[in-house]
Amino acid sequence: APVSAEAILSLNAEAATTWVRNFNPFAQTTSRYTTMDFIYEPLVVFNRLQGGAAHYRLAESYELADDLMSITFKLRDGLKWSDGAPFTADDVVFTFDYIKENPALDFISVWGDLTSVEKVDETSVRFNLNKPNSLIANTIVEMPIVPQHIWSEVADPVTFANESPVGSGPMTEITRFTPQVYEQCRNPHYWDNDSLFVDCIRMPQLADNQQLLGALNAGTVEWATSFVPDIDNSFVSTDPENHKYWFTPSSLVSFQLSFTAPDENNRKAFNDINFRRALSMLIDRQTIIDIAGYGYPVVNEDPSMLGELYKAFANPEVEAQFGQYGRFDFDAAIALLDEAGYVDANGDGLRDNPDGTPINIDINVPSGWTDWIDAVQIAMETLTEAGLKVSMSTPDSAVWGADLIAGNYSMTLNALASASNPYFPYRQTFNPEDFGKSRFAAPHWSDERLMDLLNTYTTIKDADQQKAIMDEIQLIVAEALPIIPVYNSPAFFEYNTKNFTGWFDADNPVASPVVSRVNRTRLLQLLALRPVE
Amino acid sequence: MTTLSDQPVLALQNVSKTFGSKENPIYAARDINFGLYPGRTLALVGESGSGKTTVARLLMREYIPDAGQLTFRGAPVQGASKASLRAYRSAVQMVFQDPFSSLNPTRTIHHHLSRPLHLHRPDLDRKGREAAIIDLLARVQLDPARVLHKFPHELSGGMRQRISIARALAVNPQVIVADEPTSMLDVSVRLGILNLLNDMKSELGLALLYITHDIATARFVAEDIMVMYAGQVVEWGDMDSVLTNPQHPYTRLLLAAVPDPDRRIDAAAPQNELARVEDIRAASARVQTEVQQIAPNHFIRKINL
Amino acid sequence: MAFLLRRLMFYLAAFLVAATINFFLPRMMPGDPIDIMFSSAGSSLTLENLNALKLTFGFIDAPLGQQYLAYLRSVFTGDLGMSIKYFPMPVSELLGRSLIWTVSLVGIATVISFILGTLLGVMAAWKRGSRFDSAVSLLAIFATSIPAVVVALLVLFVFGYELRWFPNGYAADPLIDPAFSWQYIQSVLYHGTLPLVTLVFVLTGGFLVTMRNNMINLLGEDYIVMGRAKGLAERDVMLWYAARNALLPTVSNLAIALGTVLSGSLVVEVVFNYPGLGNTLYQAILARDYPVIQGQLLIMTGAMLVANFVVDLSYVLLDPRLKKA
Amino acid sequence: MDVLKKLWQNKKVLIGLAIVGTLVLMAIFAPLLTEYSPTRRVGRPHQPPSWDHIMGTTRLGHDVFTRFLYGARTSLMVGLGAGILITVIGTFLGILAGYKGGWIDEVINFFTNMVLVVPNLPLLLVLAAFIGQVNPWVIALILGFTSWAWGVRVTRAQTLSIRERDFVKSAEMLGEPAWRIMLFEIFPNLISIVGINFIGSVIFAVITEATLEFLGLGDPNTVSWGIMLYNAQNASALVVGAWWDLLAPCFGLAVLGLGLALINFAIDEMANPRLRTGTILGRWFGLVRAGEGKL
Amino acid sequence: MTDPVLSIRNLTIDYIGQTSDFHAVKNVSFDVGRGEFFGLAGESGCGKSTIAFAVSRLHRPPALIRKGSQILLEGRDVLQLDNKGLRDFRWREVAMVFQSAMNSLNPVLTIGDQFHDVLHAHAGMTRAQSRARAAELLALVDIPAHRLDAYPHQCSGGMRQRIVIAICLALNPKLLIMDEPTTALDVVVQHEILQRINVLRKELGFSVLFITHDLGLMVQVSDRIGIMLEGELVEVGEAQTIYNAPQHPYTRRLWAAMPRLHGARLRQEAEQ
Ligand SMILES: Nc1ncnc2c1ncn2[C@@H]1O[C@H](COP(=O)(O)OP(=O)(O)OP(=O)(O)O)[C@@H](O)[C@H]1O
Ligand SMILES: Nc1ncnc2c1ncn2[C@@H]1O[C@H](COP(=O)(O)OP(=O)(O)OP(=O)(O)O)[C@@H](O)[C@H]1O
Ligand SMILES: [Mg+2]
Ligand SMILES: [Mg+2]
Ligand code: NI
Repeated sequence: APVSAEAILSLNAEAATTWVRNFNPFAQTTSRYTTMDFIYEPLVVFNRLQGGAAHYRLAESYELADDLMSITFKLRDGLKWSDGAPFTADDVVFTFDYIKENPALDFISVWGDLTSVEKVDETSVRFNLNKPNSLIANTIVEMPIVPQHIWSEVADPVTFANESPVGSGPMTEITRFTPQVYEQCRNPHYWDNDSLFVDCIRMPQLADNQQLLGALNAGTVEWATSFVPDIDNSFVSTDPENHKYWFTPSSLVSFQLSFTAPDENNRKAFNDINFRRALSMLIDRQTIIDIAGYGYPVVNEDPSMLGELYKAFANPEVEAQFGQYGRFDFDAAIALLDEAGYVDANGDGLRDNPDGTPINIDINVPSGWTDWIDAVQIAMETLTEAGLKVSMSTPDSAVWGADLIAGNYSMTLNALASASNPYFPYRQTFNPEDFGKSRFAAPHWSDERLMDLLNTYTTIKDADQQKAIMDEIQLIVAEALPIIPVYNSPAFFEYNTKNFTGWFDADNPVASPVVSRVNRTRLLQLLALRPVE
Repeated sequence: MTTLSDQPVLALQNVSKTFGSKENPIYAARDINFGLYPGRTLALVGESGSGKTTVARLLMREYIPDAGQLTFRGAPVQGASKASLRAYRSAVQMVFQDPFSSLNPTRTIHHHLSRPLHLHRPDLDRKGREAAIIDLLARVQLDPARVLHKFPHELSGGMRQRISIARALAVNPQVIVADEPTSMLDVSVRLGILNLLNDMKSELGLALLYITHDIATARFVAEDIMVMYAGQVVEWGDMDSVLTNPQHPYTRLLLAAVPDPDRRIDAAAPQNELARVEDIRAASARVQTEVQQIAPNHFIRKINL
Repeated sequence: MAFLLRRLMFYLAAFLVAATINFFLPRMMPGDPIDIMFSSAGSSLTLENLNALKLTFGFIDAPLGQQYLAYLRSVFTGDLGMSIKYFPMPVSELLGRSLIWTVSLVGIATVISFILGTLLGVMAAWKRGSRFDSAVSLLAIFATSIPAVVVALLVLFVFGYELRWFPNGYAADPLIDPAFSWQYIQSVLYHGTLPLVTLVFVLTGGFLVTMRNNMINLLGEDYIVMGRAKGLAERDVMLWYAARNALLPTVSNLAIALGTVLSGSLVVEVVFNYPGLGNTLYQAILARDYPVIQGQLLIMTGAMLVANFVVDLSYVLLDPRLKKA
Repeated sequence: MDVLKKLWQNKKVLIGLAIVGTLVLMAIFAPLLTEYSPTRRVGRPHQPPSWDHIMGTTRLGHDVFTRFLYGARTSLMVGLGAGILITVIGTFLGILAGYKGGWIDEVINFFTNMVLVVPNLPLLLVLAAFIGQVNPWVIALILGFTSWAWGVRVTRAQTLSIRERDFVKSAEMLGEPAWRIMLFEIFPNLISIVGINFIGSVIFAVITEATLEFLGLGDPNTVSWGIMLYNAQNASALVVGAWWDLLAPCFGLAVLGLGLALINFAIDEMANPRLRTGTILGRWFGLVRAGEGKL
Repeated sequence: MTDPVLSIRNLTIDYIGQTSDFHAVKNVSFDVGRGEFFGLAGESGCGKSTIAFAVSRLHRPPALIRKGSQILLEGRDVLQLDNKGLRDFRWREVAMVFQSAMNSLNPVLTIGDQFHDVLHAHAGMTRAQSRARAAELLALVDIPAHRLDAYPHQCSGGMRQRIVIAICLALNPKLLIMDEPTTALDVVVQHEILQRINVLRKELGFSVLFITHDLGLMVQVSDRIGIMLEGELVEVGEAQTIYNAPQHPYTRRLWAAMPRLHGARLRQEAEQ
């Protein structure tokens, strides 16, 4: 049991009804969410808040070849695994060869971009690419590096639970594990032990947001990423001194129309830019944010869909030319619909296609995603008022996902994860190769010019050239308005300053402190914490 | 037991019925023989569980005999078709013991009387049926206007039993089986029912099987009597002959035990049967095939005590 | 004993039917269960990755009959597969964890409410028509007619949120390691109070009304009048003559009541986030964790069957008339 | 007739009927009782009760009272629909099994006991989840087809005892066809059991529908008390202090349940006079207290 | 009668109803002498059981024994007893046999237990003592002692009724009330039991209040008879007197309606 003198930080990164001892870093959905970063440290951490700046961790540097066809990572000297064994380039090569042999482990499909991985010397590894890619480092560092001397013995890495992990990160020792709580403590061989002031992290099991809120208020969780209703009243007010939060804009939530909708009449309307623009102007984004989102999200009225999150990349032309289509303007929308011929053809009080065929929009939302359901219900109010026939269906999330992948829906609300560069969301959404494979490409809309630009973007090193390409991409998207941005949902971050200081916040925006498992910079936050004596 | 020259309407011939399992059989009826004659009443007496109701049910074809046969007007009634079953049903009717449970508490008297007419008198139209109902009620001495639309619980026990009889009569039966029809009634109304049955018998020429454990009432209504014990008829014949000259020990035992206001219970009379209850019972329960004739119309099963 | 043997046969048959339904249920539903199974992995896995995973898990399309046989075999060997959500935990272990909580929660709640309801019912019937009877039976009607959800939410609201007397989740303080220590037991009791109170509230009324009605029906029986005529103390007649006999139909109803108890406990567990079977089932349903759902239904049915059998056994013990048979 | 008169004299029935009647009227005349629509925002989120919104507003800004009224419609209709279905199936199978006996009885009885043994709610939960996005009617249907067992059991037991009564025998001996005996001779004697079964099933259906919806397995498009509970719970109504959001549907369910339970209790008393108390015992206690007599 | 064991005076019992009361027993007075076999006859529902219950004060609501009624047992008014007094009085002074043998024994207790609870409650006997006493009592009614371990359902109807009688005699009561004790039995057993009661009565000297609707039986066993009609006692007298020379028309009607085993099938008066 932990001694009281130790600095123990309680955090919650996942909701669960019981803890299962699984620290397999390749099992993304089933291993504990504190596996990445805390047990398996990344080579490099890219900081989205600082324009993608690199924080070198296990690697002390990396070098992209001039032809962008390979990248070489240089590891720090004297790195050790938590069992004391040396951490070398062999482990890196082993890991990548390992996931090539076991494709089920390659959860980021990194081998889609690689041709081979080779050891240059004891501390250097070169990754050879199959095409030029200036952003490949972002992908490669997402893959955890595992110790060869352990994993080469593992019979079935897919089902391996890795109950007592040997890792490279700061918190590798599992000192306690019960279905209700587990603790990870300091790695005795951690290379950066001097910067680490937290001795242990403790993860109490919490099943849902309500419980988590209780734990936050009770002080039994000090670092959390969870939706909290009416946070000023329900959390901050219970201890204004120490209870704090900082929400930063994150994934983009947008209304999406299927350009390949099964209903022919709907398809006609959806393929008409005027209809899409009118639809966009009918969405009362602020009300949705205020009511469905408790005011937490950041409105996204950017027709090029970048918004506040990628402010640094924004092209001012977009706002000037197409800005009005991203904003709620009921009258303008009505006018546009009327003008484009979307009027009531058969006297049922509902707008029809210009050719008189009926439009019948069914908005799909996964069942149980209540904030989205609320958002849709609010949107439906204005859409209905404008004379459109809309309804809502709430299929099971799996069915919903499958429908989105297949483009087999009429309208939906969809989310797109944030990234360090807008290149990623654009590519995820508009790459025709992903149609039928990924729900992020749900609209099934693409554009040749756009794809050309995206393809060249990663082959260019020059920043100005990149900016010019990004500017043009934005204009193309904003003009076509293939998706209707609504808001960027916040990355939730609640914390307690009673026992630890050094939290990142609006005044100290070093990096995103969100403790979710997809945020690599949570490692930086952990290292920045200092116990209050 | 063909004591009378003319043919019985309904007869059981060597009928047996056994219940229970192979290892543990209950002989409810054993080699029963008797016939029912128009205008005559046969009383079936015996203690509880002796098999009286089983006999009634055999007659009503609710039970199928394990052995022997049931004859109706001399012809065996067996595996009958639907039509002949219906004919049989309209010829043989039953009056039950408990006047409350034999009438459906949720239906009016009218229903109880019109259903049998519906089923067995297809010749009648609505009017005819109504007339027939009135007629039936008059027959059992009830005022149609007062009872027709009442529910059973609104009538007294005697009235209910009259309804039961009227219902049985509705189908124009030739045989009526009455299973303890008065045992649940008050003393003062019992007689009315018994008289009614007697009248029916003579007026309509019905054959009547009267089942009871009360020998005194049996004597009141029946010409013939059968005494049953453990599924066997142990003594049978002319009522007076049997009662005045009982030969079978069990019959004597039964007669000795019947409450008799003319005899004090402590007047420990020559009731030697009552002193040997267990012996008599055990002996009477044994199967006996041999029959002994006492008088022209008086028989017993032989018994060894 | 023949009675018990017959019941045993019934339970076996019932279990088989339940297991069969359980097998076909997901297969009758639209959609590929395998795809749905991995939907929780959905967004972060690529399609290739998913297919690779499926292969690794050995999801090959076998003929239905073959699948069914394999399923039956695994059911009877207690191998319920592995949870998708809590991979690689075997379903049996996952359920085993929650089973303890449900069994104790449901068990204690049933015992308490049974005793409480029965006693109150006995007393109400004995003093039929008195103020006590009116008050108690009215309360009972009230308690039985309110949905368990409503009771649970209200209890949680009042005692968990407003008064803050009791915790609003968990079966025990997570910081205390499970052990046979007073501290842990105390914590378990403390955490179990609200769910228990809710269940007891919901259940007691039913037992009370049944017992009261059974009792009243018995009070006219000759043997009870004889008990009173014997000059025994009222309480003895009430307990040993009336209640003892009125208990028999109540006990045979207990088996059916257990289904209600289990349903009630599901809701209560969800509301109070109690880590029992009901909550596990609920979470599994939300996550479409097929193996867990299937295993869960089977275990619940099995538990019901066992409980029923226990009830049958105790019935035989309570009713001397059955012993001979 | 007689039955109705007896019912009318029962205080419990009167209160129960008053409660249920009020709710039914409120549901029927919902559009007259409120100016709002149950699915449109009419105010700011989570406003406490006021003159404009006598039960406050929901997180989305819907009027709680309006949703309460329209929700009553759903609850009542599902309760009635499922109740009828459950009762019809249960009564039919119960009479059939009880009267026919033999293998029909064996089969029906086996499945009845079987269904009784499978815990109901978990099964419903799984069914609802598999079917997905179930609207109240589907819920009523599933309820109807999974919850008849209790009805069969009591009906069968009662039929078994009625079958032994002489009036059934006498109908048989008259040659009444079996269906007529079941329908016209036995069924009328089961009215109170059927009534209890029906009301009990309605209570069960109302509760279960609300529970399923509360657990998130309902269709969020519907306006019902269960969905209200679900939404309130999701909006953390308790945590943020919007008690009215949660209490309104709770109140509805509790009151409806109570009303129906009172009616059920009264039918029970009617069917079984021994259970009756009320005025008679009141008078009795009064006389004893007045020294008019003793036991 | 000089020294009655039981004297009932002006007994009035109502069943309280919703609006009006049902007068089940109307101002009934009679005595039962020491060692006497007193028969109370009358048709179903005339109030016989109601009187029997009142004597042991076994009524439950809504029955109400009206004020002014007196039930004197050896001069002591039973209606004035308090709870404790009542408990002591019951069974010690008045024991009771009920109508149905099937139902008057508690089905879940052994015969021995049912002896024991009486003997324990009133005489404070231990199990062993009560067992010995119970065996003695069973011997009186010709039942072997090993039956003490049996449950009621394991005994036949007649046996059960004899067991009940044995239990009744446990405390040597002064009065034994028998409310249609043999209705469910067949005549042979009935005869046997009544004869035994008669013998025991003579041996032990208790009085019997015997209730039945079987008039023949009544006359056969009783010393004196009371005839009831709709809550009223219409005629009381020596059994033979009432049988041979009934005064009240109702009594006469009753006799008239009774078929006979010997002689004329009905008495002459029968031909209405
Ligand atoms: N359906 C049945 N199944 C099994 N045993 C039966 C059945 N019917 C009657 N018996 C048994 O057969 C025997 C004769 O019964 P039955 O009813 O004919 O007697 P009973 O003379 O009519 O008696 P009671 O005077 O009590 O009506 C009894 O031992 C009874 O238990
Ligand atoms: N609990 C009661 N409530 C109302 N009326 C009752 C109650 N008990 C008995 N009665 C009525 O009181 C009258 C006398 O009943 P009691 O039981 O004393 O009759 P009885 O002479 O013993 O009849 P039986 O020969 O049928 O036993 C009956 O008319 C009966 O309907
Ligand atoms: Mg019989
Ligand atoms: Mg009586
Ligand atoms: Ni008799």
